[in-house]
Amino acid sequence: MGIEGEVLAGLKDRFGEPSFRSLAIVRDRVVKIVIDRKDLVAVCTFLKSKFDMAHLSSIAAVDWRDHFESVYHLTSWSRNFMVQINAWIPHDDPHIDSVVPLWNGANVHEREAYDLMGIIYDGHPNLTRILLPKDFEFFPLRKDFPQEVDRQYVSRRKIGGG
Amino acid sequence: MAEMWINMGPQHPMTHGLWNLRIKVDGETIVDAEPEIGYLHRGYEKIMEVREFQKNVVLTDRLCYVSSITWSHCYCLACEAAMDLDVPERGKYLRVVSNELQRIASHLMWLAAYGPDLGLLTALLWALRERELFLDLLQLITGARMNQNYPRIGGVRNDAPGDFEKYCAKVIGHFRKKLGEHEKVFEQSKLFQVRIDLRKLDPYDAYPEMDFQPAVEQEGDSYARYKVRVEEMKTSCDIILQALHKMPTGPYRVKPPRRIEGEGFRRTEDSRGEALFYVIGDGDDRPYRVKIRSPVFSNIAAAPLMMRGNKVADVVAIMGSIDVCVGEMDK
Amino acid sequence: MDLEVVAFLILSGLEVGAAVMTVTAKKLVHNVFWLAVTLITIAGIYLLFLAEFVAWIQIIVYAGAVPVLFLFGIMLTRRKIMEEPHESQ
Amino acid sequence: MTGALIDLFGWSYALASFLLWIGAQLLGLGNWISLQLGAPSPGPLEGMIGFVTGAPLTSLVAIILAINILLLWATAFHLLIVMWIERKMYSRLQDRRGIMLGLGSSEILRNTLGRIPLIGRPFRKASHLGTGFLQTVADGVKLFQKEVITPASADKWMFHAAPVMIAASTLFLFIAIPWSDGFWIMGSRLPNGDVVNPWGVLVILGAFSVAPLSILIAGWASNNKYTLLGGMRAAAQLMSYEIPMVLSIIALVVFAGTLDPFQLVRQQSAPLTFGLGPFGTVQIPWLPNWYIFNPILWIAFVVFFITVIAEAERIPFDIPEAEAELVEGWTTEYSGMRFGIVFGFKWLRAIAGAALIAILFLGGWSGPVFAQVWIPNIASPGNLWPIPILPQEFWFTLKIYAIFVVFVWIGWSVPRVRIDQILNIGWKRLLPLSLLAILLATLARGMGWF
Repeated sequence: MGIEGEVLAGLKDRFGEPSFRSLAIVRDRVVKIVIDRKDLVAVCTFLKSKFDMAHLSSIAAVDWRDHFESVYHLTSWSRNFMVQINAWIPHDDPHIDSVVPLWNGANVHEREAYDLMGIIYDGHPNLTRILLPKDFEFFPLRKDFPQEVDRQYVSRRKIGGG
Repeated sequence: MAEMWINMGPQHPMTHGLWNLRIKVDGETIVDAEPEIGYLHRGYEKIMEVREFQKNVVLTDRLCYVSSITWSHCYCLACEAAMDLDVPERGKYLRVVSNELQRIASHLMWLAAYGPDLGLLTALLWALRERELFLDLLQLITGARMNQNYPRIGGVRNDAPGDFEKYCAKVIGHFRKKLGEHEKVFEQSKLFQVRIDLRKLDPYDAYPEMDFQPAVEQEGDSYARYKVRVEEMKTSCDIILQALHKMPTGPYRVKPPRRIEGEGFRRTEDSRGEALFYVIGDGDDRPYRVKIRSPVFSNIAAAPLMMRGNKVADVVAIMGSIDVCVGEMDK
Repeated sequence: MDLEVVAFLILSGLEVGAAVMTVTAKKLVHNVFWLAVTLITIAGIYLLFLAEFVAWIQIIVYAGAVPVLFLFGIMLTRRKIMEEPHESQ
Repeated sequence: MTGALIDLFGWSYALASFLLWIGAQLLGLGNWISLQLGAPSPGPLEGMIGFVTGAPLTSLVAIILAINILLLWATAFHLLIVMWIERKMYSRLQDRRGIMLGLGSSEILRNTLGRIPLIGRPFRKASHLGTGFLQTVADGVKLFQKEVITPASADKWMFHAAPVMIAASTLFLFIAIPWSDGFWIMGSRLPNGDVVNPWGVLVILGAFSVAPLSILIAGWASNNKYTLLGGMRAAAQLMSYEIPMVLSIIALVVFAGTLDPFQLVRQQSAPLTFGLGPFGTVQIPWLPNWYIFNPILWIAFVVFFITVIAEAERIPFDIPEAEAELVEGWTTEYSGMRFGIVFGFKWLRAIAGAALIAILFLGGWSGPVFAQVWIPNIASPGNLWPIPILPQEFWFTLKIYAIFVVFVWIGWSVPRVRIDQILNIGWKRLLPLSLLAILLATLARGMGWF
């Protein structure tokens, strides 16, 4: 059993099978788990203490129209493996707990996700817009944000294709 | 003297682009710092959602104009991970070669910019002089000196010319001599960073077959970062020569599927740190969501930590050693 | 009238004026500037008395160093040294 | 010791008498006309003519002319050459050619002056392979044309007074610096032909010491955070480097026993001689008695050289205007010719520093004389005057340029030093070194060694 199986077994042991939406091995040394938002901090704390996940590579927010996902890519340098955590967030209540207390590096990534996708990270020390102007009102990466390029692109393809 | 805030940017020689570092000084000592970014935000992740997978390579090239190939390479790897696509061996080797050439060119550009930061304008011209040779090599293999648009999902755009190895060996032999001169003219001050080489830890492409030692320094101050970059240039020279030596024959590209159902991510060792692309496809020929993780974006967040307690004159040395590229930072 | 007397009158007039300005000027740097003018004119008066060495030492030590030391001392201790432009927000 | 090419006061006196003679001729013409018109003799302008050609006015005009000639020589001539040397020199260090524009580069000149036969030759060849010498002149002309912008929140009076103070103190340096035995303003000629200026070095130091105040005023008056920080840095740096500078000169003065630049140079133009106390003296006839060769005073030389670089704010010590962090330091807000003054006069201070180094340690204007020609003196016609083939001014200029080249060489091959490191070097290294030099010089003087 490699490190991937060890991680999966450890997670199942600690939290029980039903609290995960899915558990999978993506490829060598990469594990993907899907959880609900309420379990996020507990799972992260467990992974950090048990498997020495010292590094948070990135936080990506995805809009799946019916729900949001906040995707965390965690790395353990000492054990040399990665975990991808997809945390589900309901669309009408985009709140999730912040992981800044665990990883300081999450600070800017959570601000970026808030800035572009509008997910509110509870407990973040300074959750303000980082890339867009302070007075911007929308969250551009959401699927319901209209994209002007979209129209141009379609029309150009139609003209080109006849 | 009273404490005061000083704007270093958005138009300032230190910034190397368009961002603002506000520092709070007490006399000459920095009490606090606060980076303000986003001046160059172009909405990359949104734009990429409406372009086909293959066409996005052009965009990812423009993420950072001094290290284009490494970025499009990372994007192609992520797409391939999502497609479960295997790249032919020769394609992998060509990617390694172009990647390392680009890394050297990028590091030389950094060295060129770092010299004037420290008051050494001579280093600028010396580093640019050497960079020219590597740009020539890149031009030889890709046809362009900037924004090369070279990696493709499923391989690379074109094969290397026949006598490429000869030119590479010549340039690298010359460069190794000159690098010694550059090392003589540099020196500077303190702070921290841990260096981990993804080419070893999470190998991609033909890197597993290469024999090299990643450049690592224990201290983690500006001088250590300078030494890491210089060591990396030497390592890259070794890797290029090895890859050209071991390069197999055969096809260099396969045709990828147009549509992706599923998701994938890959990290690579960019010139500036850990680059990560996370690509999701929903079965369309365009990505449903692309997430770009820029190393500079993460490093710049550590600016307040690195600044506190240092002198105003250290700001340039510290921020310069991070090698800020605003294009990839603001996406 | 003797040329030396004219020079002495001009210098001493300047000196007294500058000394008054030193005391009355509102801004710190103005005070120091006038102080330097006072000290330099005193050096000029020394020159008139043919005390060249004292004159040049006066310029090196008093005109060159002392005002700057005053300025440093006060700048490093006072809370507000420059007019802040109107904050836009 | 060689002879001087220029007898500045003699030349100025001849020039002044010529100019005043022209004036007197005009006055005499007017007097003649009015006499013809029936004015009573001896004529209304007779007294005026006498006053114009009298000795006091001629001397006054001669002095004013002499000062102007010397300042023009220092600023217009040497400033341009030194700037050109620096630009060419660092360009070579950077593996490029630097400024290349020549007379042939200008299409307008080619089409106008180039058309003239014979004299149009240098303009005719369309080429960018000139020497680029006139580039600095062009930059100066550009600065003249630019608008002088005063920041709205600046202290206007002080903002404009500061460049004047800088310019005045820098030009005052050149009043005190002699260029040869004949080319000087401050000094007096003894009956035996020697020139003396007992406090010359002290005057130069005094002029150097006024700079920090004016720089601090400039930085403060611009009301900008960059300039304020730059001004504070500059003042701190100049203040703390002035002390080792003065102390190292004191070591030299203790040893040489004089503050007179002429006397210093006269002492240094003898053959190299070491006194060995009770063991007599050693003479090396083929070396001049420069103080840099002295076993003790070279410590003072090293300290003095470094402090001069710092006083001129040249690159290893150019933190006051560190362009990467403080944009342009205390000169940020200046524009147009105000900037030209504060920028160009920094070069002038470097020249003055190099001249001081040459006078104090490198034998000043003394040098080998190879041959002499005898020509009539312009100031006193009829007297034949020995003019050396390589006059004193040549040697002095050569030394200044050589020292300046070393400045450029150091400046463009090392990065700049941080402000606290600069102050550490000044207070913890140079100050003890200069004190050591004083101690050793005093001991050596007392014991009769060296």
